Amino acid sequence: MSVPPVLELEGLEIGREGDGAPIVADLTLSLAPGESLGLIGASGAGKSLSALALLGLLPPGLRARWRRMALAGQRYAAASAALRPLRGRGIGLVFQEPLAALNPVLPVGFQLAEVLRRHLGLARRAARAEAAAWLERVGLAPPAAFLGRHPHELSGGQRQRVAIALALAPGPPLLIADEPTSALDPPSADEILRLLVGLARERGTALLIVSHELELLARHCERLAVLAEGRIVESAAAAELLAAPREPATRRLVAARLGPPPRPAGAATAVAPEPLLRVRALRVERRARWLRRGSPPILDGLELELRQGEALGLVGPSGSGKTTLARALLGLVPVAGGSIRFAGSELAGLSPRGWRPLRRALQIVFQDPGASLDPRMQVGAIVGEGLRIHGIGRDAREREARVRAALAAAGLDPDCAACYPHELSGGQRQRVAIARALALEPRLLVLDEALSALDAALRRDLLALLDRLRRELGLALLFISHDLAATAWLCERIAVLEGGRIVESGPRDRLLAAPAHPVTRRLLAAAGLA
Amino acid sequence: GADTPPAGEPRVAQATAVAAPDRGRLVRSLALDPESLDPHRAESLQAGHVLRELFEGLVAEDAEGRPIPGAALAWSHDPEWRLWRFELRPEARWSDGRPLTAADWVASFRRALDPATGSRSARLLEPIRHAAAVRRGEAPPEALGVVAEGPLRLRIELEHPLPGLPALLALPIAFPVRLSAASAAPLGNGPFVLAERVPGSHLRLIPNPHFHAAAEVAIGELVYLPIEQASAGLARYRAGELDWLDELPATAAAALPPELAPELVVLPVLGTYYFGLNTTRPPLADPRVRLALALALDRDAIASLLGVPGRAAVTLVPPGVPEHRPQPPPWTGEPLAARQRRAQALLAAAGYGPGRPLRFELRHNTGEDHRRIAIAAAASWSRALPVEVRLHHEEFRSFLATRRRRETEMFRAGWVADLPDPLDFLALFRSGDPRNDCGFADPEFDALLARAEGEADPRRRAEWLAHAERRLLEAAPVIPVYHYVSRRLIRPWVRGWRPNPLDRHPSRWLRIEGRPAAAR
Amino acid sequence: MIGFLLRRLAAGALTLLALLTLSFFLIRAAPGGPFDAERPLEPELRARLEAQYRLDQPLWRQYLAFLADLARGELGPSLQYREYRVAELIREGWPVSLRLGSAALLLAVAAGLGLGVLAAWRRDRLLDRLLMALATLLQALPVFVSAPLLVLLFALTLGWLPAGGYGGGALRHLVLPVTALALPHLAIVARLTRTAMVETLAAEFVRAARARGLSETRILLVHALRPALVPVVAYLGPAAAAVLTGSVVVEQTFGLPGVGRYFVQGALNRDYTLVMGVVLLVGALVILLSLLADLLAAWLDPRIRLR
Amino acid sequence: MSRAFAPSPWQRFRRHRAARGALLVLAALTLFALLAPPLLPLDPHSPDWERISVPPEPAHPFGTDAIGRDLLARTALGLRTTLLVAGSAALLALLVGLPWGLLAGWVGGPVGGLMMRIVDVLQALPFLFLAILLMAVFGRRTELLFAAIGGYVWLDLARIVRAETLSLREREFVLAARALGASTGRILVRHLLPQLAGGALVALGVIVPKVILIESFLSYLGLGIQEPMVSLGGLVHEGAQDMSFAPWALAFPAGFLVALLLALHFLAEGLRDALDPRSPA
Ligand SMILES: Nc1ncnc2c1ncn2[C@@H]1O[C@H](COP(=O)(O)OP(=O)(O)OP(=O)(O)O)[C@@H](O)[C@H]1O
Ligand SMILES: Nc1ncnc2c1ncn2[C@@H]1O[C@H](COP(=O)(O)OP(=O)(O)OP(=O)(O)O)[C@@H](O)[C@H]1O
Ligand SMILES: [Mg+2]
Ligand SMILES: [Mg+2]
Repeated sequence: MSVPPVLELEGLEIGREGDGAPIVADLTLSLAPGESLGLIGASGAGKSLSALALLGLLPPGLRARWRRMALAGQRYAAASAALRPLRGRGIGLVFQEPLAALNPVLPVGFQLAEVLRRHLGLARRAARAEAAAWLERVGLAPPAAFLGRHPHELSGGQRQRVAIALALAPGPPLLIADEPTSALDPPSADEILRLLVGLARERGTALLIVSHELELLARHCERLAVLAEGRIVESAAAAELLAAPREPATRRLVAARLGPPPRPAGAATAVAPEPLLRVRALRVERRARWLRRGSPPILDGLELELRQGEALGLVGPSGSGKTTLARALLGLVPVAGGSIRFAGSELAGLSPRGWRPLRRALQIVFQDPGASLDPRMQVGAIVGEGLRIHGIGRDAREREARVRAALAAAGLDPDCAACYPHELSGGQRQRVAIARALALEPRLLVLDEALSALDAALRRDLLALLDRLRRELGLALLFISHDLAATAWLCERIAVLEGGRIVESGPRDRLLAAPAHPVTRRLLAAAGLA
Repeated sequence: GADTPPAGEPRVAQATAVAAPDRGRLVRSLALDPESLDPHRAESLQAGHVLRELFEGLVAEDAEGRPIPGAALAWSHDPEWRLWRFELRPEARWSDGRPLTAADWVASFRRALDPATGSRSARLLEPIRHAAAVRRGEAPPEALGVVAEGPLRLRIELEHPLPGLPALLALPIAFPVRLSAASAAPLGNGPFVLAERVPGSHLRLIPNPHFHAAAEVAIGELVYLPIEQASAGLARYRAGELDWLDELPATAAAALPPELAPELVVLPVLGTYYFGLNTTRPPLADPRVRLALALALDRDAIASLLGVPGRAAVTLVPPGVPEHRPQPPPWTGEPLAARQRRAQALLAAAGYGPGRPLRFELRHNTGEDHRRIAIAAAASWSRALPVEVRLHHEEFRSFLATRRRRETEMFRAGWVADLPDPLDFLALFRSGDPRNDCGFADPEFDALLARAEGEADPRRRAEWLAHAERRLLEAAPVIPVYHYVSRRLIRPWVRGWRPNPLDRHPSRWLRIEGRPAAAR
Repeated sequence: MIGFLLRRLAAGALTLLALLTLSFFLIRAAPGGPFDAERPLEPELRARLEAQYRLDQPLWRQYLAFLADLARGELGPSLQYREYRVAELIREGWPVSLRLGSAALLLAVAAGLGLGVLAAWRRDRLLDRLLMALATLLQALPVFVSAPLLVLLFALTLGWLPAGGYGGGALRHLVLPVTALALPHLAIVARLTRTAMVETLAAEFVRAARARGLSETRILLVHALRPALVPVVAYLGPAAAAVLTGSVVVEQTFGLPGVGRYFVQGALNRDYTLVMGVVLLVGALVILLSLLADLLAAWLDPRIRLR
Repeated sequence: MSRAFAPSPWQRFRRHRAARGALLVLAALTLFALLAPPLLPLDPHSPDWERISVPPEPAHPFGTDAIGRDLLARTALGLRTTLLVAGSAALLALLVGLPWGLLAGWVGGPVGGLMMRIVDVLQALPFLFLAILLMAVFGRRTELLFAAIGGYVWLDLARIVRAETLSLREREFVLAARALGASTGRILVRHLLPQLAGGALVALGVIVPKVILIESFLSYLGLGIQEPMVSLGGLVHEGAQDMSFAPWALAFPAGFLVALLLALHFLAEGLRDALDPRSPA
């Protein structure tokens, strides 16, 4: 190689201050200009921490060392101050959880323009125009509608796009994207990755993409590397690695790709005739801020039915209103019109008191698991809270046992009950949220992108678990996901949401075989299912 | 017979003042922002200071406080001291230049006594015939014994003989008042006129060109700064922003920086600080107990605590009242220890001893000096006697209410004379007087006061009053503590002031001489 | 939004009425009256005087009359300053207090925020400890100690500034009183800011802002400070009302003709009308400023919903 | 994933150096307040005519005041009162202001609005009249005075807490708690309170000095506590009058006051840090 590599990293080690085995032991990595490397690894392997370590931004309590790190030939010491000049300009980082990574009180246009002014020296006006252009580039159109919005006024996918734009905008030689498409629908994910790779080629940027979507990575990255036991255990051309994984860790991830659905549709337990959940003409409006009014409703005239023991897959492009629907079902956003009947009660307009007895039966896993966990509570308390609220379990001992069981079921070490959320990886936090919902043994579980941060193996296990619960206990599932393969695997019925209403719904097989609506077709095509 | 008023030396002093031509600015402090500049309504001492600059009565006071002709050129009275005639100055003018006539005077007196005016100090005018009735609205104002005998002559008839009428007529309540449409404060006739008044900030006065002795006024601009916080006053004096600082607290005077020590002026004041004892309510209803407390009080300690060692008080009427012979009680000379032994005996006779201590409350209004005095007094009693004193301080209005309703056993009080007259003090204890918060009621004492009031002979009058005071101190509804002094800082270049018993120093007599340029 | 404003203003008017009502009866319940003095008035004279000021009527009649006057924008004559009407006193005094107060507020907020940010940035280091100790010291010093100390130092010892007087509002005359007025609030703002900043500086989004390579100053002053301002603003709302209406101690120490002393004098002299006047002033300010604080908080943190 | 668990709040508190120091100072101050007058042969009440305003000397380590009373004994006595005032006012503020602000912020709407309008009214009420009235009606009942002060200072806390609650109540994890079925009480106590506690503690660090200042301002106006009781605020006021020639009469009480407030400040900081699992140990 004649050109020096963009990034040379040798022997990165990350450990907790003071004690214990290192989390990342000896990570060595090299990236050439224009190269895109997909980094995969089990959840909790240390991918995110490694990325943060390169910028000297490890959370307090953690320390990083390396034998050598050079960016574009320039060596850097593993000290926060030394790495400061790298940030933004040298290495762009897309954080794993965009909600936590965006400043909640500043409009996204402002945050983008700020980065542009800082790193490209643009004037105020120019920065704003450029910010708009970037929003458009990452698929937020028209930009004028988004520039002034705050992160909490965006959907999960929209936030993720903003986070990507923020990292891309300064044009760093190295871009690290930590699960940049976990909240994006397949066509958007494809588009974003194409954008990234395209920019990388054009500018000679090196790309390091962390993801659990092996197919997606394989399609866009030349090379894949596997992080396990704190180091890169295997690295090879993408197609080669997927076709012939050598290391057991790789094999575990690759083999975990989903097979065909477990059984033909309709062969499930007897589905109750009366729907457990019936949504009619549901309408949810945007919160009016200041003088702005009259923007279109988020959900309008939405209809939905779900029976006990049934799994309904809800898919749709980013920003179509899936999360809003989930929240409306749980009474967490005000419903402007329509009715939601659940197990014989009307939920729309129900008082908090009226809600309380229903809560146990109706649970949700939020799209941004990190933000949905109380930062001051230990994991055990978080998972056990529902048990205490609803008086499940005779005593503290039994509840603790249930908490441990739920954690284990969600694929977590039960000992992490003593951890605080900030000490966990993104995937681990997501599992905590799942465990919290499962511990209550609800009748209807709403999963909003609940498996997006999990590695393939975990995802498979949890899908199997959900399917088992559905069949054995009659759990009804509203499965909101961009992962069409998983949706198809789990759900007999799939509904497609677009622009606040269901544009198409029907049995899985029919939908997959003969999608009627163009949105459905686009989704399927991008997921390689059409 | 006719009585020529004393022609004061100040006139001579005045001549030199005119010669020295620094008609500069004089800045004086006021310990209180004057509540009113209407002589009939104002009550505070401080308002009085300003009013004396703005107005002049029929009689004025010279720098030593002696009556001299004011708006009246001369006066005469009948042998009974009951019928007085005042010859007005033909050149007397209001500050807008209009002549000031006998009719104006009549109107002013009537206004002062008009119940609608609601004047508190108008009580002082009650020696005038029918004044009391007019004041209560029981007689028409026209009944008042003040009559114009032509434009320049005024007749004043009195209810009873009063040789001291001229001093009375020098008080603000006897100032002429003419309301003007232009300003809320009435028009005056004094040496100065008000140029500017900003509540809480300052009063600016300039010489009145229509004043009859305008040529003698040596101050070009007179500024009064209301400064209610003593420490702030001292700071501003030290910073050179004041030429004259009134009412310096004892503690501040004690700690004066050495360069200011020569500028400190301490003068006796006709006033007494005392404890009032509630005679209507046990345990102090017992005269033995009251006397015991009066005996055992260590006044010298308190006086030296306040930095006025010579002013410990055993009498109510302060020394220095003309014609009055102080009436110290018989035990005055005894050493404190002996007095305290007698007090113990008295208390024992009243049934108090170590097993049954005398318990009472001493209330005072807020104030650092009051607090210190109360603590010291309580300590001096409880050390020597089987006494437990509960101290209680209150903000002024609440304190007054408590005192008036006689809800406490002992309270702090003080009186500064309006007139250099023992009666001014003694009348406070007349039964039925609204100011008699002790509830003291002694027909004999009342009779002595009535006698004195009817007495035309000044010497005899003084004797009746002395007698009354002796009787009062024996019954001890009052325990005098110390006689007031005034403490002030005066720049060396402020000249013309003289010590005087009522401690009044109007700027008319002041002049500025030899002020260094830097201090201008 | 407009609905919110209208609702809040209406609620504010009712609040003001409640405040005035409560104050009206409260101040009349205190012992002693405006016409009490060492020399008492004879009962008949006193009655006449009270009748002049309508104080002889039953309380509820007085109250109704007060409301009727108020509706006409009339606050009545001061009972203490006989030649002045309450409105005049306030009209003359408040501009002074406002001028001093706004300068003090500006100083307190600017310096307080600055020091608070600095301390949070250097959290647990020496500078932080020193700044917080200083803030505590400033908070512990009553104004009646700090103001004379300022005079002692800057007017008497150094002779740089006058010891008192308003001087028509000249800067020289304002420096010391403004400082004295600002110091305690400055200290409080600094402490509140520091705490809130420590909290936001630990947030993930600050780490993300750092990862984007923003300058430390920008992160401190924009990203971390803005959400941290919410509690500070909540405190400042009513505190500003207090600062803008002056302080007795400062006014007395420096001889300033503001309205601050009317609170104390009015109360001590039982100047009922004057007290109602200043209560009206402060009440209106407190209500308006707490509305402003709410609006500001919602602007600072858009997640806050105005309801 | 087995590893040493995160330290508990208590452990974190114990590791906080400044907080440990503060606790020590506070304990020392309390001991001094409680033990100095009974153990030392110094009388806080009776004046010594011979030794008025003397600077510190062996017989009077802190000097004497303007009436000749021992300042060490009086400082200890004043400290006792002030600890009581500060403690009770802080407690009252915490017990009333915190729940009030929390509830007003959480409920919002007309009820929350009404609660805040009540705060507005109380904040604008002529406090002096309240003090005058209480003093007049209850006289020497000092506790009532403290209660009045405490009843005034919780307002700030309520405002600060409410503002933070308004922001917190929209957070995702609060939604999550609601989705779990947590009652309002539980959300307030288990989720919002821990978030607010740190800020509230520090706000208390603002309130306690305010209490002491109000108390000493009342002394300045003569509405303060009655002899023979003293408070540090009152002593500071007394000392301030003679500060140019008897600086010790101001310096010692003020010094103790500052020490007390500093200790409280660092204690609050320590508790705040201990309550935040993300704070560096
Ligand atoms: N602040 C922290 N303190 C202590 N341990 C931490 C901290 N943050 C993360 N960890 C631990 O470090 C390990 C690696 O975390 P990291 O976030 O890098 O995982 P990841 O590979 O990104 O996983 P995921 O795919 O789930 O996001 C995890 O086991 C996690 O528990
Ligand atoms: N508070 C808000 N104010 C204004 N618009 C909002 C608000 N919350 C959500 N929206 C908008 O409503 C639409 C639906 O959002 P929602 O979060 O339901 O999308 P989603 O289907 O879950 O998308 P994703 O797949 O990206 O998570 C989006 O266009 C979003 O921008
Ligand atoms: Mg991760
Ligand atoms: Mg979503």
